[in-house]
Amino acid sequence: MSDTADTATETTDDVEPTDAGREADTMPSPDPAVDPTTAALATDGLRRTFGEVTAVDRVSLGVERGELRAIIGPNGAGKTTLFNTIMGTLPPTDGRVFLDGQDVTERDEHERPHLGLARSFQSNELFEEQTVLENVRVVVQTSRRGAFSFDLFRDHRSVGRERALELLDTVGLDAPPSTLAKNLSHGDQRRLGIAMALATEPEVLLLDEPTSGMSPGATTATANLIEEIRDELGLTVVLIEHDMDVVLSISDRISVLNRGSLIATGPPEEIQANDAVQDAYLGGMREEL
Amino acid sequence: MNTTELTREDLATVSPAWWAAALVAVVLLAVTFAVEPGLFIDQAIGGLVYGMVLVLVTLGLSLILGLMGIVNFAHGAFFMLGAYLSYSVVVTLGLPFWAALILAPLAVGVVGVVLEITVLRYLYGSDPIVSLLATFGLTMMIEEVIRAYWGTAPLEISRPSVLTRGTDLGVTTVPTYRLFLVGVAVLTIVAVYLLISRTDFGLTVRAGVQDGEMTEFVGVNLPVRFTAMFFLGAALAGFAGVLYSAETGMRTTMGETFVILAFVVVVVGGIGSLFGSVVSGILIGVSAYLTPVVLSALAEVTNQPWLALQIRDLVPYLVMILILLYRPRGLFGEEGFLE
Amino acid sequence: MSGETATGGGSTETLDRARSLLGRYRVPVGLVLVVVLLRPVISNPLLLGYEAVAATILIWMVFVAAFNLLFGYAGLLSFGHAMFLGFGMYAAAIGVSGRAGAPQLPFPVAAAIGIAVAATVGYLLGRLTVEKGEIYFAFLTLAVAQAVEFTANRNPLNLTGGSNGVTQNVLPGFVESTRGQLVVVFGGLEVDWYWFVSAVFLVSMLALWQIVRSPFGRSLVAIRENGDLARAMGIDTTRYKVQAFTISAAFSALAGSVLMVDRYGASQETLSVITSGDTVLMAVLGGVRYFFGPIAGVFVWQFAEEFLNEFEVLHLGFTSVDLSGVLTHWQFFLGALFVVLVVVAPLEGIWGYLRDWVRDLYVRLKGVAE
Amino acid sequence: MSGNNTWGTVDRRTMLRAAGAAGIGGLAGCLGGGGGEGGANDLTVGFATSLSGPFSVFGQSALDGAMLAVEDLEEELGVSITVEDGDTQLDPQTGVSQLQRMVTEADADFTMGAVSSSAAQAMASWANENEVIYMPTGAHGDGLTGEACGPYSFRPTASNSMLAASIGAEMAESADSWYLLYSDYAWGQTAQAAVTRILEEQGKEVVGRSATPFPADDYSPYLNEADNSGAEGIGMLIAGLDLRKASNQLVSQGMQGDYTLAMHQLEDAVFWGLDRESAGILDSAGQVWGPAVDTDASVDFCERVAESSETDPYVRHFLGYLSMDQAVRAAVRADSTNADDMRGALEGHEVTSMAADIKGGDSGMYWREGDHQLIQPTYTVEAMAVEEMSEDPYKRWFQTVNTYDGDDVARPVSETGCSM
Repeated sequence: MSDTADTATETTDDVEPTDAGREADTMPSPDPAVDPTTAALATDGLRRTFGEVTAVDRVSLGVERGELRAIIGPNGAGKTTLFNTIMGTLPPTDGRVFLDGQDVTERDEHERPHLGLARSFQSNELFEEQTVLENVRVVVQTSRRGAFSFDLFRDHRSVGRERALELLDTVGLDAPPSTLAKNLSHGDQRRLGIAMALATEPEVLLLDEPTSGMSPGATTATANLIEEIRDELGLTVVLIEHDMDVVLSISDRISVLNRGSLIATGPPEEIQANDAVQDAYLGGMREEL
Repeated sequence: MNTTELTREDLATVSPAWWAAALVAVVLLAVTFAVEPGLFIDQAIGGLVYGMVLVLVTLGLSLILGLMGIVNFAHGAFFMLGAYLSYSVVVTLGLPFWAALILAPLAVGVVGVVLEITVLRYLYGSDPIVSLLATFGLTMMIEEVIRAYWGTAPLEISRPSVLTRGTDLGVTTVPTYRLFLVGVAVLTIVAVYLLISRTDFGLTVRAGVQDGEMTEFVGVNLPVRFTAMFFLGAALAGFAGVLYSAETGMRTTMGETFVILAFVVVVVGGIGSLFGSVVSGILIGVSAYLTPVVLSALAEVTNQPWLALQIRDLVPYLVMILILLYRPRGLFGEEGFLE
Repeated sequence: MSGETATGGGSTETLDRARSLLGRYRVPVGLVLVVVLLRPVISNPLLLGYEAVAATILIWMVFVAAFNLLFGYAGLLSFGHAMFLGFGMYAAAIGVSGRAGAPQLPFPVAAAIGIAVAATVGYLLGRLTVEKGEIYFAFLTLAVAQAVEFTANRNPLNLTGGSNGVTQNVLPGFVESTRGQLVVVFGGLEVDWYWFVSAVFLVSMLALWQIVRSPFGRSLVAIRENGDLARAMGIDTTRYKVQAFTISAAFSALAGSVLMVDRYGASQETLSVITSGDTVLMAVLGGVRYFFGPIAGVFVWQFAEEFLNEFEVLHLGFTSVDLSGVLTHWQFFLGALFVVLVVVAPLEGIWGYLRDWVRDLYVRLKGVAE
Repeated sequence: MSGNNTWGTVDRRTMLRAAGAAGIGGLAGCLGGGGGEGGANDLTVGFATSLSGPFSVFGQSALDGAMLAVEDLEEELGVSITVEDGDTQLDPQTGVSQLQRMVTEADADFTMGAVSSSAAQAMASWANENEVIYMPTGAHGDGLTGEACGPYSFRPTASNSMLAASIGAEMAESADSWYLLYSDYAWGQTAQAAVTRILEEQGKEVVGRSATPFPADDYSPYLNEADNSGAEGIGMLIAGLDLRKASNQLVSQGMQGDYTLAMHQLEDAVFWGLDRESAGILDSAGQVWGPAVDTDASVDFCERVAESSETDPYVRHFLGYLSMDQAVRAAVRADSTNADDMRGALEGHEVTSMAADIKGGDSGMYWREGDHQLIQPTYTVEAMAVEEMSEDPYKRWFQTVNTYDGDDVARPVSETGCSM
């Protein structure tokens, strides 16, 4: 219930009211290199509060076209909330989201996939009682007809079947397409989620912990899949990931989130050496202990 | 159930639109009072009393829904069963009304326990719609049992003679029996409130609904508590049925009439809030009595006779529609509950 | 054959062509069978022996199927669907009778007005309510339906006739009724009322089936299964739900307008919460996840009502048992069946069990044959 | 609850076989203009009324009365009468379904029944459309012999306006200003209109009125309105057992001493649930018939009812008797069950049978041609002194005050709004 929007009790504890003021504040300039008007995906001062709690705190992020960006951070750092805010699942309290230079902050959640922004979920969000094929096909159909039209006069089986099978093949899901989604293995459910995200024909793909709960072998396969997606389909990928081996091996750059704030962005080796990052992780550990 | 916040609802969060609405209401009431002072007072007091009766009828429903998340459509059937059982106790067994007031609710409570063990136990944690459907089916069964056993013709019992006449409150006369109901309602509300907030019974049930495994792990026997809770809810419904039907008689449609009204009260008050149910019951009672008066006063003042609509029975639904559209969780409901 | 079920995925992979064709059009074939078989079955002296009720049952099937488009497919439980049936009924009755100075209209025009009104109300109400949470949606629709019933009872502009309903001069010109027998007259052609209703039934049910099997229908199912995911995948859940509500309301009103002729007028009781409740019961009883669920539910319900209520003596050859006392209370047994169905599997219903049973039987027979 | 009735029960199977035949013959029947052809020795009567729900007492009593008429008629006329009963509940549409079923399935020759005016109006409308004779046994709403009249519906009860006219003089005498509480459906609405008209004709004022939902549990807001209206009298035009509830609440609010209370249509049974003192709460009341009528035939009828019916005799028993008596005799007179033939036998007919003797009054009864209203005497009654009320063999709590000629209280046909 905590992640429900609550505009009624919205607090106005923002002591730095202007963008100009923010530039000068003590926050590390998070991701300075990228211009929101040219980045594939950018956020500008994105903030999201739940009552008194600030889950995402003035995050400005820029992801370049074709980049594979990892977002890491301790538990509760606000990574998933950041995704939710970017996707429009949660309206931001403040700040803007840019997709391909276009301000999409006011766009509804369901419109964003049609603009080229797609995601997979941290938990296995699937149409569980449907077959694997149907899970993907319904997204293919949605994507094809666009955000504002209906398709009433055709048999749904005649639309998008080949494309759906192709996507299942792309993600390497071997289970028969007639399997019910709920009966898939955990790893296959993850793959199905990615296939569905791909079915929206995205330009920017947000993956929320794509390897969680996977065996080491499956994790490697998924990491390879993500690289493939980036390389062969030319997508921009942003992923939240806990497995540092995966993060270090595939990402171009890493952004670190701590208590809702972006504290560092840079190539893997730079982030590894970053003091603030070490503080964040170890500090978090200390608190937990 | 946020009974602990009974007096802590933060009025500061009420938006200006609500203050504006309240202002309009006050002005309308003032106009009405100016036009028809006698009727206004009669209806205001009558509505208050009726509102408390509604609260009494709603209490058990509010409790089960708020604590256990079960949308108990059978509340109306329990209510009706209590009424009919009181008929049997008074007319068939020849016992006094006061005996019916104890025996009938206990019997309804037992029926509730049986249904909890055989049916509802399997529904905890499932979609509220499922509990709504299942209790809808149970309602059908109980109603048919009532029709089969007691017949479909209206029945009635006589009340204790001390309660049959009116009590003069100075400004108006109110049926003594209704004042008695108000007293009983207040006592019942206080008792339930104490049970929920001052004993760990209520707390553990609530905790059990949210995390059954953990609660059982710390040594609470949940199934027994859930059953006890359901006993309480059903018995409260039966109790209300006995009290209500002593004035109005028993009809085979009283359950369905009242369960809908009771849901309106709960939803308006906010699911999960006992306090909300009390406020909303009174609000609905008073507005049902006053709205026609206000409209007729308005018609008189503005000289627009068509305004004098007789919409008393519609008022609870209008209140509910307005509340749900502008504040879906109800007046004092928890945010996100069943939304 | 996923178009027929709301759950089935839709992967007829390598079946031979004839079977896949039959599979694909199983629903139309089934609907025709319903129409052809219903009346003879109902009229059989061993069963109901009362054929007029067959047409009524068909109309109810359309109504409950329309309701189920919303509940079974889009996942929205409307507890006030009787109002949409009522809009169709009242508009047709008022239009045809031309009461209270209303213009006298041909039946199709009056029915179209009813359908338009229902669709409009469905659309507006949908805009306000579909995102309110399912329990709240149920109670909001119920409250609005209560308001509609109340309004009809107030007899606004003398149009609805209050508690009398509209019962005079309500037969359209092309329908003749003599001593309880309804006949539809087109030019010189006389057609039994049942066949007219059958035509309406087939057209409406095929339209509903097409909606359900279309990409639109599958989007509804996706929304029902996981609204958050559907939205994240680009489906405008609000719009789809509102659209489903509108369509459902329109088909309900269509059923209502035909029911008006079948039942000789519009009555206030039709608008009551009891009608809405029965609708829910019938749909769930039949199985909300299946296209044929409502059809099965209506049949079982109406059959039980007509048959068990009237049933008096069971002749077993060697002895006769007087069951009238028990079977009058058919609602008890139906209620019990309903509770069991809901507790065991709330969405399967009779049709779901029937399917599984037939499938098991088929598999077993196949096993024996091999 | 057809199981309760031991007379009309037919083995389901035999009924069903007849229905199969009707299904085939049905279309052919259209040509004949309806009704069984030929003589009227073997009659099937469809009696559809409230046998379950809040009005079931009324429906069952009417059916009981009708069965007494069947006994008498079979003996006197040598005909054989099968009564096919059906439960309309309170629902017009169920009523129509029952009529349709009786005519198509059970081959009923003509029909009667209904307690509520709403159901009766729908059923009458169906009967007129389908050329079936129908008598609304228990409905008093004016519409049935007004705008909703029709060629084949004949109303044996007194209309609301007849009853209102009967009580009107006494109401006008006892108070100058009135508040009317009326049940908000056909019966109550037409009663309200009729009482208002009569009072205003007498130069009295109706200072306010409240439409109360029917049925309702809570009459107190409406009683508050009446209490604040400044009226001297309250007209309680409340249907069925709700009148009892409203009266109880009126007493609870301490209002009974302050007002003259009147009711245009009193049914003894409604008051039997009250204690005897409270039964006298109404100061004047109109009545179609009741045990208060003390002709020999009436007393005799009451005794027969007391023996055979679960309910003590009151107006519904008589209305059931009257309907059956009149419909069957019309068929026998016409020697046909064809709707047009029966209509011919009824229109203008002066009632001379036992029913007229039971009814009492001196002015006689006849079927008025213009609106198919049975013009008949009406009564005003008052509660007896408590010590005079008798219980055995049946309850007799009221006595007649005045008797009115039917022609004096009925509106002229031209004012009814009926056109056939």
